[in-house]
Amino acid sequence: MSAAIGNTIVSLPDQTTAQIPKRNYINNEHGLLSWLLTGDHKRIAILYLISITFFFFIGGAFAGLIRLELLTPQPDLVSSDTYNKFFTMHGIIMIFLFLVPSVPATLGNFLIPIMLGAKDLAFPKINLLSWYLYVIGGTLTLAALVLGGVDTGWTFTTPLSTHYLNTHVITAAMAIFIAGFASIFTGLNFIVTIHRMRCPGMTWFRMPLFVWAHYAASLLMVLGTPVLAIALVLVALERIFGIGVFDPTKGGDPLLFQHLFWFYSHPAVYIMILPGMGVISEVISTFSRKRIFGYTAVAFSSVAIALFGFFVWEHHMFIMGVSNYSALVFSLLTMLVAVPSAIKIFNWAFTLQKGSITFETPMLYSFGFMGLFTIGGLTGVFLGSLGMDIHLTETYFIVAHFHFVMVGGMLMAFLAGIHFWWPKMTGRMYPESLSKLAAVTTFIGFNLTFLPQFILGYLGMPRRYHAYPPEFQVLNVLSTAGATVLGVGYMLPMLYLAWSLKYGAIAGDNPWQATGLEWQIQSPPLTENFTETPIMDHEAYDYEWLANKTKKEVTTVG
Amino acid sequence: MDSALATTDPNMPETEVHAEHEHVALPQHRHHFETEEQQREAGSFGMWLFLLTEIMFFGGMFFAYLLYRNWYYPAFAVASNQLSVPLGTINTAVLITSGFCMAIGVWAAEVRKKGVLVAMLLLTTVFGLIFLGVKYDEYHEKYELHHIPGDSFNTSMFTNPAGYGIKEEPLAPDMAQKTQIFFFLYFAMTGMHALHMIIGIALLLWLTWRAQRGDFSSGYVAPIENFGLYWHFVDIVWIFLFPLLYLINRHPLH
Amino acid sequence: MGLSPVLWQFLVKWLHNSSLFPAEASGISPYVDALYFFLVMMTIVGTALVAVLLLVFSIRYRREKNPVATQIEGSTLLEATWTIIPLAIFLVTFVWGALLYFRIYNPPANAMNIYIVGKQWMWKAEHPGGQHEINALHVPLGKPVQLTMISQDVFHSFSIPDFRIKREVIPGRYSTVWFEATQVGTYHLFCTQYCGTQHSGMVGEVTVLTPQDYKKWLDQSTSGQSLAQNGERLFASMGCNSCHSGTAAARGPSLAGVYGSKLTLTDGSQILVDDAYLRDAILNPSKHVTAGFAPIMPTYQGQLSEDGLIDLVEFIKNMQSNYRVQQTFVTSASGESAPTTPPQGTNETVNP
Amino acid sequence: MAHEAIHTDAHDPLNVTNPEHAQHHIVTPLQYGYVYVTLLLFTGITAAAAYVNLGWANPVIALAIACFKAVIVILFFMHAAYQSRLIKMTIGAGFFMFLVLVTMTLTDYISRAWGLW
Repeated sequence: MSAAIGNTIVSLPDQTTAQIPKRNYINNEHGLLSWLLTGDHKRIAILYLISITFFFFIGGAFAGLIRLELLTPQPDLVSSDTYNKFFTMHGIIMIFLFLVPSVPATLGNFLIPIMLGAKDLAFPKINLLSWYLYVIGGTLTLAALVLGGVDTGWTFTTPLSTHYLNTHVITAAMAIFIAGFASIFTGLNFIVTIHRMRCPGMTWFRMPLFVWAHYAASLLMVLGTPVLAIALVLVALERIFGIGVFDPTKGGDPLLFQHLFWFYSHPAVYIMILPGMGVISEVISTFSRKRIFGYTAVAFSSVAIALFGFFVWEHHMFIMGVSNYSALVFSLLTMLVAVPSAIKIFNWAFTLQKGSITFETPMLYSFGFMGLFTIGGLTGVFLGSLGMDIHLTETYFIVAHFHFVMVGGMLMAFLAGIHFWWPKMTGRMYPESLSKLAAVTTFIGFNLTFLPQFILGYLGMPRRYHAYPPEFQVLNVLSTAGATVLGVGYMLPMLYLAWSLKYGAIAGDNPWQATGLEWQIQSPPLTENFTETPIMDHEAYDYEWLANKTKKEVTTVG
Repeated sequence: MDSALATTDPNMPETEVHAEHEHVALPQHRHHFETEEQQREAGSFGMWLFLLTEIMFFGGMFFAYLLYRNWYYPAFAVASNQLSVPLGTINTAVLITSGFCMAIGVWAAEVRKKGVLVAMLLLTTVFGLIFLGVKYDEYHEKYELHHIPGDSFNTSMFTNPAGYGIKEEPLAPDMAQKTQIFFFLYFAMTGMHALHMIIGIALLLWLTWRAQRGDFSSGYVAPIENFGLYWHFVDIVWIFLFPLLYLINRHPLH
Repeated sequence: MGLSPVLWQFLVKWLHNSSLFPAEASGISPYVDALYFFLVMMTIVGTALVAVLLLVFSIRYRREKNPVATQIEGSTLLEATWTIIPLAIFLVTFVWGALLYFRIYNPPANAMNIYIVGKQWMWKAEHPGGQHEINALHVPLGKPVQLTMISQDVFHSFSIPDFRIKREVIPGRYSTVWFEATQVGTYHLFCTQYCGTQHSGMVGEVTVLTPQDYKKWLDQSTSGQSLAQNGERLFASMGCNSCHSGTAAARGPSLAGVYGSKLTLTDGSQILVDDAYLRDAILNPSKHVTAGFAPIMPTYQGQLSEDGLIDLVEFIKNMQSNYRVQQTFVTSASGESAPTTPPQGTNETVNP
Repeated sequence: MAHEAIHTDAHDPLNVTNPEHAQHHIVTPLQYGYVYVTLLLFTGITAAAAYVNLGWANPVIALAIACFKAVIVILFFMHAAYQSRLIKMTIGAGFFMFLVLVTMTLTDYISRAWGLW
């Protein structure tokens, strides 16, 4: 191990002698069935990783088609029916089948038990069930797609979805219902695990912030998702029986659906972003060799976001005819929920102060996250502000805003996390310069795609439009060009990560010299993670402890 | 690797007990828990969290009920009066009895009385089935009266109660239409409740089979306890549904 | 706004001419744009701050420069700073936004009213004088215009970006929005709430005319019958006049002058009679039984289109006396048309 | 191996569980019997009370009785009375979130009729 001061902390074992550990979770058992019936959280994480990547590329393909159609103002590539099906599928797949399970079901599943010093999640069988539910949900979504598509938009607005469309709404609603239970079970598993499976010495305030973030997100999954489930059940029943709890001509209130839908779907935004924030905490700390600035504030801000996240859903309905008085209440609460995010951003930034910073790929993605999430978060304030919301909502401004948060934020964090833990998950490194190139490409492509959309939004271009006035074309062309770059940025990791599985350098236990428990075990880990139950005798992100430990090893070895 | 197949539990994929965990006494102990106490607490905590999601699941419908009851109170009152209070009360008692049997069953498992446990599980099932039978009867009556929401829904009983021999104030036609919302909520809520009971009964039969095989006679009672929580939760939902749906306005106003 | 008016004008013009900014064509636009620029500044400053922090720390504390990190627990003072300052800014935004919201959604009392009906997939505008337009709206310059909007099927959303207004058009309930056009020209009208297949085809043009041109346009495009006149015919043909005849023996309450008054219902509650109330009273009469009357009115749900309802509402709104109701009743029996003006000495102003 | 350092040979298995874990409490059939009779009794009362005209108090009484019944089911049939604080907080959180759903949504429905100001 080279101790020379360079511009990297990556320390790989001597490649001539190093090898992947003989026994690990990947080769513990062989055969497809051993994967499909596994209870091992790490194998389930891999199953999830494969399936969400699959759906990400399907969702991404739809995004590409949408951008291609919008290259010209005329509705020339596809018919408007098809276009509507495109953005509906893009939304449903990206939200319910990619973003919601992305970090929690892959990285969270893989890492939470290890970070807590546990052998597995509390309910391995339910964990596996959760993946099967996800697969069933995904299959139903694909079925809805193959049978002819859905054109409700991912929001299922009533009475459009209940009485005015004859596409496969029920199939899609069932898919989301079932995928929702996958998410509930993941969240439930995490909460129980975090409460009950911590190793000796692992107090709440010694847990990595990644775990805190997942704890907060899990609370949202468990409490929010069932409300979406019942809203979708009512939509399905209303379609089947033709009755009208959401139909004004029969005495129902269409806004009731909006309330129930957004009661989940707003917190869902935090389900998507919180785990990403957890990833950023780990990465920033590791590559600046410093404990997170104000650990407690960052930990509690996760919980605060989760809590406040439940009180703001009506800001999706400000112009929909809700009471002005309650709009005031919800607008005020929306402003409050923005504060914990600001705390996080500045705490991360100050973590760098007096650090010893290196710029490996995960760190580049994290910097990207911080910049883009700041823009995404602050443009959210525009939409939380009542008067501004009137002009901006339902335009491309809101499209740009939530893509900054979801794609600029969550997807960047997801990629940061994948690159960060890839050596742990597979035991191998990816090509560093290529991955840096991908990170930069993604960042540039992202900004080119979505910055013009803010301007389009203020100009008034409505979302979900198949054709648009010709004066908006220049900005749309820029956006489509950006999407192409972005597409390349996402393809690259696919290729080199796959390549690295066979040809990547052997990573060793702790290539980043990180402090988490997961880095103290072999890569890839054993099936039961630890040979013996670890005892946590130091704070999270304690780099002095790590230095002492390394020194001790060096002296005992030679 | 030393591994012994744990014989009893089809519930878990992990059936290995590793050599380094020799302090593990019971075969049903999962390898990844340190102690049985931890396993038991995790199990019951998990079950409670699941019930939390169930509260929110029914919560959405309860809110819809609250809203429309306030908007269309006359329709709700009259429609509610078409439900049978005797049947509803009997059914409540039946369900409480079923819950009581379940509770005794949990006790029997805890004190390791296999015979009592099996008997109680069977009684719980029987009372659950009686409840569903009565519910079916009530549904059937509504079907015959065309009170199932949908195209065949008929409001004439509410606009012209005298013609049906019912002592009610006639509703204006627009308000009478709103009885459909009541019946929709009635069927959605009791239907969702019945669905939970059907799932519960399926689980009960499986647990009964395992109980008589002796799975729960050696101090391992977590499945029985956790199922008990589920079954009692279903009871609680009904405890609220009964007054809300059956007893909106049973007293003569005039 | 902090900027001098000249600079402001220059900025807005320049941005608009480079197709980066919508026209400021309504009275409310400058207010919306002011908040927008404030928020844009906030975003730029906030993002720049984060970017500068990242950049400066990355350069100063990179590994080559600073091989050993100094561990810092945190700083309550600093954390309090970046809790309180954003909070203060967000609260300012909240108050500012709330004030703007009520300005946009509270029409002034003197606003002229135009009805909008949204349906899959077109906008129908109905002027009180009976002028109908599809996917177009003509409005006069410099006069507050209130839109009373309703959807016949699903949610739509009525948006004129250059006026900075937008409001959801809801099935089953009137919603309103208002504006005052300040610039002659044609502007885009969009449906911004996804409403099915031809959502992107549900667009139109708003034409702002000078008051003189507007009057000319009104005269040219009249269909001969005002909304109230249509409503009157409907009132007679639906048989409304048989109960709401305004006579002492009538089974329904007199409707003359009822608009804008406070009604007492059978349950003792008081309610203000506005457009929304009138519409709902026609469709769900049993919810709104006036004190002293029996709940015998049938529902007209499914029998009247939204256009018909608008006609009726407009008729009742403008109904100052029961004279014409009674005349219609008489003349419709005799098959003649009612005289338009009451003869001298009749009870023209009986209502309170 | 690298990870040896954080392990110690002696570990106390009790240490890993919830420090406040309660001794498992067994409720006796007699207690269940009392609860059962109470539940039946209150079912009767709630049905009977519905036939007496008490005005606004009718739904309040019906709900109060339902809540009481639910509480004793939770406390005794579901053993919540003998559970750890965590479980009690979980139950509380469930009802709290339900109330959030109801009250926050009601802010819209109640004030909608107030109109513009």
